[in-house]
Amino acid sequence: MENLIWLIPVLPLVGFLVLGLGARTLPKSIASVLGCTTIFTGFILTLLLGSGVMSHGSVEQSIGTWVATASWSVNFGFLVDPLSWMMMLVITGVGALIHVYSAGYMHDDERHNYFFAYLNLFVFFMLLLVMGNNYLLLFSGWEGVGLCSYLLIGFWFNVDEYNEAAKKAFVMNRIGDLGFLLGLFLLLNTFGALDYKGIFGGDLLSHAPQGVITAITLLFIVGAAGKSAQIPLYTWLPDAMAGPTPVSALIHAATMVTAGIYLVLRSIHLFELAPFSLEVLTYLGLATSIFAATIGLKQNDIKKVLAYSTVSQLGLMFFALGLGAYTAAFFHLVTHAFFKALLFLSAGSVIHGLGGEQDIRKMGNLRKVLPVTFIVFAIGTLAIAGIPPFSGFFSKDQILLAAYGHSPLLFALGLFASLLTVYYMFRMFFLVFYGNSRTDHHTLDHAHESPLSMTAPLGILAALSLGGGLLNVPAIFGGGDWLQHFLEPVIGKVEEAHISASMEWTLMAIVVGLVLVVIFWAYRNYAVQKQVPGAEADEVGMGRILNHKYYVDEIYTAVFVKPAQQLSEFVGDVLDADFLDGLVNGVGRFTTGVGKVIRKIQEGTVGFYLFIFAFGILLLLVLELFF
Amino acid sequence: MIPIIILSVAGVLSMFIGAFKWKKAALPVVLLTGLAALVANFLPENRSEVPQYSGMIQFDGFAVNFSGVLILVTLLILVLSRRYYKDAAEHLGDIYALFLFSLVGGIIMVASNNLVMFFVGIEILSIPLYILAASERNNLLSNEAGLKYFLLGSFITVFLLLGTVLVYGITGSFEFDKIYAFLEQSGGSIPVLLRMGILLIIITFIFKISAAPFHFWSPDVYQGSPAVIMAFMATVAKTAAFGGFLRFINYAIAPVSEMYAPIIAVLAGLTMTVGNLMALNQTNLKRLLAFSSIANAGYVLLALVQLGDNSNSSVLYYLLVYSIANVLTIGVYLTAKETTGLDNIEGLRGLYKSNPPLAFCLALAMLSLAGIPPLAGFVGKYAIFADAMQHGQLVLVIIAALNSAIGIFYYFRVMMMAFQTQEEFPKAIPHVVGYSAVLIVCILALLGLGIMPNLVLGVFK
Amino acid sequence: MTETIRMVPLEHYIILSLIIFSIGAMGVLLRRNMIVVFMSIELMLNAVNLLAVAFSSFRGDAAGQVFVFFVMVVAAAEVALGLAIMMMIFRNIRSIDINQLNQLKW
Amino acid sequence: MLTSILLFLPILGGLLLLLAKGSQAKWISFALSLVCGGISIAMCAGFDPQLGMQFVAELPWLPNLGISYHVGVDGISLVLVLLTNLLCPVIFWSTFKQNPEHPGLHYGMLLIMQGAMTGVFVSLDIFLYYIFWELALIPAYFLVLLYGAFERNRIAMKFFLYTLVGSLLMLVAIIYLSQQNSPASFDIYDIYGVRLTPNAQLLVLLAFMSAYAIKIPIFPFHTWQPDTYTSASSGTTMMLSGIMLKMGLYSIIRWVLPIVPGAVAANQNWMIWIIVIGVAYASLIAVQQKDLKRLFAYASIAHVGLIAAGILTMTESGLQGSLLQMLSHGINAVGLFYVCAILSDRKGTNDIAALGGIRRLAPWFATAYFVVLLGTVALPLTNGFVGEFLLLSALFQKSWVWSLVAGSGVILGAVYMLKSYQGVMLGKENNGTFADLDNQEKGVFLPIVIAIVVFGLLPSLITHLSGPAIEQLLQQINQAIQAN
Amino acid sequence: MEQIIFYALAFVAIVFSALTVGSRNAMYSVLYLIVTFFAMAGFYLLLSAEFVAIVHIIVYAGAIMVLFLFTVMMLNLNAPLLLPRALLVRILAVIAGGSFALVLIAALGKAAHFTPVAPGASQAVGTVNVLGKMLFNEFLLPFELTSVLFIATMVGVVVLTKKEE
Repeated sequence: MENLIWLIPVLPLVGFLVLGLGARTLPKSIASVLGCTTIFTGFILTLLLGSGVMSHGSVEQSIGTWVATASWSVNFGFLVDPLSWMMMLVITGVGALIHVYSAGYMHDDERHNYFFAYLNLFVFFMLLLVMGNNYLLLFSGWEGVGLCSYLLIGFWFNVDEYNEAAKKAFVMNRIGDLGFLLGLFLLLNTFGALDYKGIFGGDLLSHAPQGVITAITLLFIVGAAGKSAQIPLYTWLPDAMAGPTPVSALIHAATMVTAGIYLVLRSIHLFELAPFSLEVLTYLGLATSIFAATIGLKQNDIKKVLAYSTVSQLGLMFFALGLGAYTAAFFHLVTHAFFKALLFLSAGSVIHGLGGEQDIRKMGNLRKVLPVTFIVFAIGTLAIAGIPPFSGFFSKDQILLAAYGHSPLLFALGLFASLLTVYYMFRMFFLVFYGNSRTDHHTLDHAHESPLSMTAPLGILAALSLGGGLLNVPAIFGGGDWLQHFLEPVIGKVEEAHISASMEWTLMAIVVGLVLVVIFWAYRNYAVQKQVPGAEADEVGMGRILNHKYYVDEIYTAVFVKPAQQLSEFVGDVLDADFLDGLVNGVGRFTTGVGKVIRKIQEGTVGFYLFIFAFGILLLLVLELFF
Repeated sequence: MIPIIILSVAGVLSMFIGAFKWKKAALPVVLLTGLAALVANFLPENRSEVPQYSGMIQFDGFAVNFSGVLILVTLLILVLSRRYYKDAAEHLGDIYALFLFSLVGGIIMVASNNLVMFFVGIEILSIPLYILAASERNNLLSNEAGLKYFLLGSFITVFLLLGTVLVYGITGSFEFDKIYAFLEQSGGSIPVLLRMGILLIIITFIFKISAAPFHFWSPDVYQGSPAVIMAFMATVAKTAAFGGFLRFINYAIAPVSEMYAPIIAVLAGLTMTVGNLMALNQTNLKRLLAFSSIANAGYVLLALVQLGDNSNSSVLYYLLVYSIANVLTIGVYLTAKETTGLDNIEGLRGLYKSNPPLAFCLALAMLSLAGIPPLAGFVGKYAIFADAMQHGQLVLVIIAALNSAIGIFYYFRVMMMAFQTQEEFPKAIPHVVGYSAVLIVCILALLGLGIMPNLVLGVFK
Repeated sequence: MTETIRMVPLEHYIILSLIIFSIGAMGVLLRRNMIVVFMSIELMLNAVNLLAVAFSSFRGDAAGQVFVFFVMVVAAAEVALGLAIMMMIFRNIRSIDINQLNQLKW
Repeated sequence: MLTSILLFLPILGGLLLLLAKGSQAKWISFALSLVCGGISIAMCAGFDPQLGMQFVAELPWLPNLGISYHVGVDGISLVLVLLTNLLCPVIFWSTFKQNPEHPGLHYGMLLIMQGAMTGVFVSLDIFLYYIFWELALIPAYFLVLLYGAFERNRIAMKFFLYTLVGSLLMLVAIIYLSQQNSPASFDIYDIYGVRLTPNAQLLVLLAFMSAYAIKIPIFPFHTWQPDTYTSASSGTTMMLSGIMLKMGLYSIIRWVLPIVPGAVAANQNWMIWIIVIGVAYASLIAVQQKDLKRLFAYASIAHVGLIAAGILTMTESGLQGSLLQMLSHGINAVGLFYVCAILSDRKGTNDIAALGGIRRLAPWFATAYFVVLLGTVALPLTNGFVGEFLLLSALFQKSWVWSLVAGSGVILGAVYMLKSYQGVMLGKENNGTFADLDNQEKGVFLPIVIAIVVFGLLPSLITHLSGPAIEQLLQQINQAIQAN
Repeated sequence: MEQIIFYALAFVAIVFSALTVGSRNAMYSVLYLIVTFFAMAGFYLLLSAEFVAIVHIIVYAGAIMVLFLFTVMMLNLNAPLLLPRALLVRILAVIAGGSFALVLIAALGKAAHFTPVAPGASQAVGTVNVLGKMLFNEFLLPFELTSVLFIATMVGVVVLTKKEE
């Protein structure tokens, strides 16, 4: 089995090639089956790898050299350790489900086959990202998923707005990538290697100066902020909702955006040597979490709400990472993958059912029309809210506990962020499924529950959202912290702040209590009082600011984009064309100009020439005589 | 000496043929005798490493090689002249005779070993040229050219004579050897009058090679003269003048190089710059070539600043290549002029479309003049630059290099005209015997000498 | 004989011929009449001849005087040619002003 | 022997073609270039990276001047020989459709250019090298002059003159170098043996770099380039950007670094500063270009600037990366300009604003364009990545700021490339129809796309050829610096 | 005695050459020039170059000046035909000529030691005998070649001035 590791990423690649090249000839049914099969096979293979991982700690396979220079080299090598194995499971597992779901969701799209091709390609890159045994492969996957994200956001490319969103995503990612890349260079310079074994294997780390390590990790954070949509590079993610909903689920919720978390976890030994970077992570994550959550309060697009929630949850994960609660962060990553995928997909189901409607103000009271969706959506929302025994409860709880271990203030802020999340999630939930139906009749008549290919994955994901918490049941519930032990070979044993069991119970109670209060509050507002958010123009004060997302996009445009454009125009038109080229042309023109002037000396009358000759001779004579 | 005799006789013969109105025979006779002279020139009997005729003349390697170039180029031009004169000229025999006489003058210049001989040579070279320049009697431009050339030429001749007499007066001899010996003896301190004499002689050469500031005659004269005669002036006369100059420096005044070197260096830089700058905006092809010839004179002067082992061969090579490129250009120009009637470079417009080979000829000539490898013009420039560099003339070489860049501008402008493919060039170019042969010879020479420059560069070894 | 020659120092001959030479040069520059210009050139040639003969006599070397013959030959040839050119031009433009012909320029 | 065939086959063939008429010219030239491609592959197969110079031919040419016919390849030049001779058939093939006027002239010139460029890469005598250097320029000039789209007289002249000014200064330096040996010698090993004073080194460096900076072109000497690339026909532009500018980059490696390593080391600071600023500068300009070809032209300036900067770091990864990137840039440039060619064939314009929505109509074309684009923005696993990574890391080794500034060019690269793609291929269909690639066009793109992927996955194909040569070169440089 | 003759002749020569170039009328110029030539012949005699003196009279006064006179008369060139040159030009011309004299003479003055003359040189170099021998021995070749010069000139004059048929 260990020799077939390479098959796991290569299968989707093959899938991509076949689907891509045959996009116009393959029937849709075959294409979707093929697309799902490659991923599902990958999932099976990953599962089969499990025993190896459990018994050996990690399995590795190299299939050849990629880059070799005199001082360092990098292989096409795959490393499956607990961390990447879990990631692979999520990617192939959730990925397979979403593929299946897509078969239904995209069934009527004329470019259905391309969609599957791109999804397969994405999975390939994502697997490359997590499976590579070196940073260069990680970076390759990193860039590759960015590319797929670009392709899929702009999947419907005849809409210019979508194209802009796609471009924005790619470019913002690239900004982060540059930071990452610089970090890699520094890493390479410091350690002379890019493969994990080379860097972490020896005792190189202990010799490296702390300043350098801090610099490396900070640069990595820049990269992670780009990919995982953290402040200040988060603005692309909400826009990325332009893509088809399965894409949002797979890429912009479950997998790609968590690559930043993966990167930090992968480099955790570096981060541990750089407390400042960890601190940065903490506050960055926290800030993002709160910031995004507040925006989420006032969004009316079903996918946008989910997008901000994703940003917020990712912030929470970084928060956890910064606090040293690595397992909690990763745990949350996994559970988040489940319930956020679920949420997106069920949102997709809603959209699908309503023929493309995304505005929650135009929904309402859909629980009868879309019963299955309603249930799974409810599960997802409860999971994200952190109601026991849903998976979100366990993971979020561990994060908050870790925060408390650091300082009560952090705990409070973290709690605040998650309460905001609870509020806007339930706001959305109630607006969609409760209250009065605000859908126009025409749409409502055609509204329908989604086909089985879509609901089945929803069901499975719902089950996972429900039971995902079992992965790491904490001791106080009689669990064994399985995930934590499983990950220990990778992230090491972390000294967690010691909190007494009673304290733990208390905190848990507070959290759950407050969550319930907030849910009730939302229920009162939107299910009972049947409030409906008004038109955007009517918003005032804070509401207006939140609705406009703090005007961040506008600020970016004014501060970065516009000046850059103007600079570009200035440089291109004035500096380049007028000045530099003018200089070159000027030399030419000057020379010909001189030629034009001095040719007049050739005046035409022989008398004048005689004069010149006479004076020329005189001059030479004088020079010869007296000098 | 033999070629001088053959050519003089041939000249007289040609006159008689002309006088008997037997025009058709003139050119073949002239060409055959010219060929004979060329062969004779390289016969061992013609060579002599010691001065002959009481030290008047010396057909050593230098003289033979330069004479060879002179005769060869003259022959090429004579063949071309058939395209120009076809049937028109009433004095065809006389004109050919004048060509030959002038050539004789040139050979005397490059072979002379005595200032008197030298003076006679210069005059034999120049006087036929004055006549040839003015030979289109009814063409005012030709009149003007003749007048200017004559007036300025004789004005300068007077200075040559003054210089000669001053040199004679101080050294007591006209012979190069004795002058050389005198200068060597006197060491650093040369009498002022002698210096002035030498300077005046140098000035004459500066005039004859049309270098600044005594270049003013050449654009006007070249433009006004009939095209083949212009070609002759730009090539044979110039080569002869340079040959004479080189000989004078080599054999007579080499010991006082520190005296003349700075002057030549400054004038070289000045000449190439002036020539190139003034050529930039020219549209008349002959005038443009005149300025180009001024600029080229500047480059060659570079080699004269400090003579080294390779200087003679570099100069010879350069002049040969330059002459051939000029002949080629004029050859193409003759056709263009005949077809379009235009004197300026516009007359070449669209040549490529109707007559690709001619356009390529022009292109090769221009590329060679511009000094683009692998054509011979490049090797010529290289040889001279390398030579100058070896003698530490770095600044001058850089000036020359930048000047070559300016040169490219106008050479390419001419070439560009031929390759304006959207234009149609008028058709119908009647075939003239020998014309294509000359062009082919020129092309082969430009390519061949570019790839195997040692054919010429090695002759002084 | 030598004494006769030496009565006047060579310097004086030189100065004299240089003065005449300069006058000739001045004439070339001063006059627009072609024929006078030619004459000025003849004058300059004569100055050179005088110099040559003076050198020759003072040196007691005949070569200088032989050289004078060659100068005369050339002078004669040039005059003949010059006058021919002048005739030709006069026929064409009815003028012998040297600056009249100035079509060739720039 | 193989080297000489590779040199003279295309040059002689080209000369003959110049005089030929009729349309067989293109087939003849294509066949000849294919043969050359085959030969270059054969050379590659017979090449042992450990052995240094191979396929050497040496004949006395002008012994009295110290000039000989001396050619051969080492790992570094072999890469460029491969690039030239494998790309040329593709380029020739790509122009078939345009049916240029005077095919004999067109293809003859292309062939001569191919031979001359190969000559630049294989010459081991600096005089010979200079001759090929200039020889390559003449056909380029004629191609721009005869087949340019607009203002061709002016543009061709500027192109030629500007590049030549630099070359002439280089010629002066070459003469100077040759005369440091007594008797003068132009042989590479004698030139390498020359020891110069620091001042002389600096002057020689400046003279050489003036030629190369203009040829490559490096900011601020680039202003001839956008016009020339935009006006020239696509085949010409491909030759110019795909191969010709590599002459300059290669020459820095072959002639500048080993001859004046001390001066490079002393002056690399400001030189690299200028270059990396130029990278950002060109990228910035590219962002707002409205003409696709012009945009690619500026992109090219940015890309080659990075290569030049990498070379000047004189580090192993810089040199290795530069070679990889030269190769990739050649491949990608051909692809990009072929995109332009197809667009102007079909739509008669390269104006981005006038195009759009082509992707739906022509998926194959869109795919090919996109793959080339990916290579250009250096996406990992495409050919552009490894080279760019190595180059940036080489810059980083010297100063992180350079890496950052040059890296900002990478970001802008994504911006302008995607912008161009979006403008041309995406969005609303502007008008009418757009035929997808036919087989001939696919035949052009196929090798390009394959190369993009293959070299992305297996850069070692190149690095194992050039690695030992680069190491040896660096050793030589370091010894020279220490000796000073 | 010789000195007096020299200075008198020098005076004549200078004055008449100045008149030659200064006269407005070409006819007068020719006549003044003839006078100058005779003065020149006087110098030759003073320098014991009798043969040169005779040839000089024959060639210059006899042939060349007749040619000039003939041309002047034939073309009937009179004063009004000729425009005087601008004042500036005239001043410049005078300056140029004057500077020539000054510079050349200054050069003479600068010559610290002036010993071109071989003492005790042979006598009577100006005789026909000596000159003839030299001309037909040492200078035979240039002498012969001047024939080419003359033929060329002759042809030239014919080419340029012969009336067209």
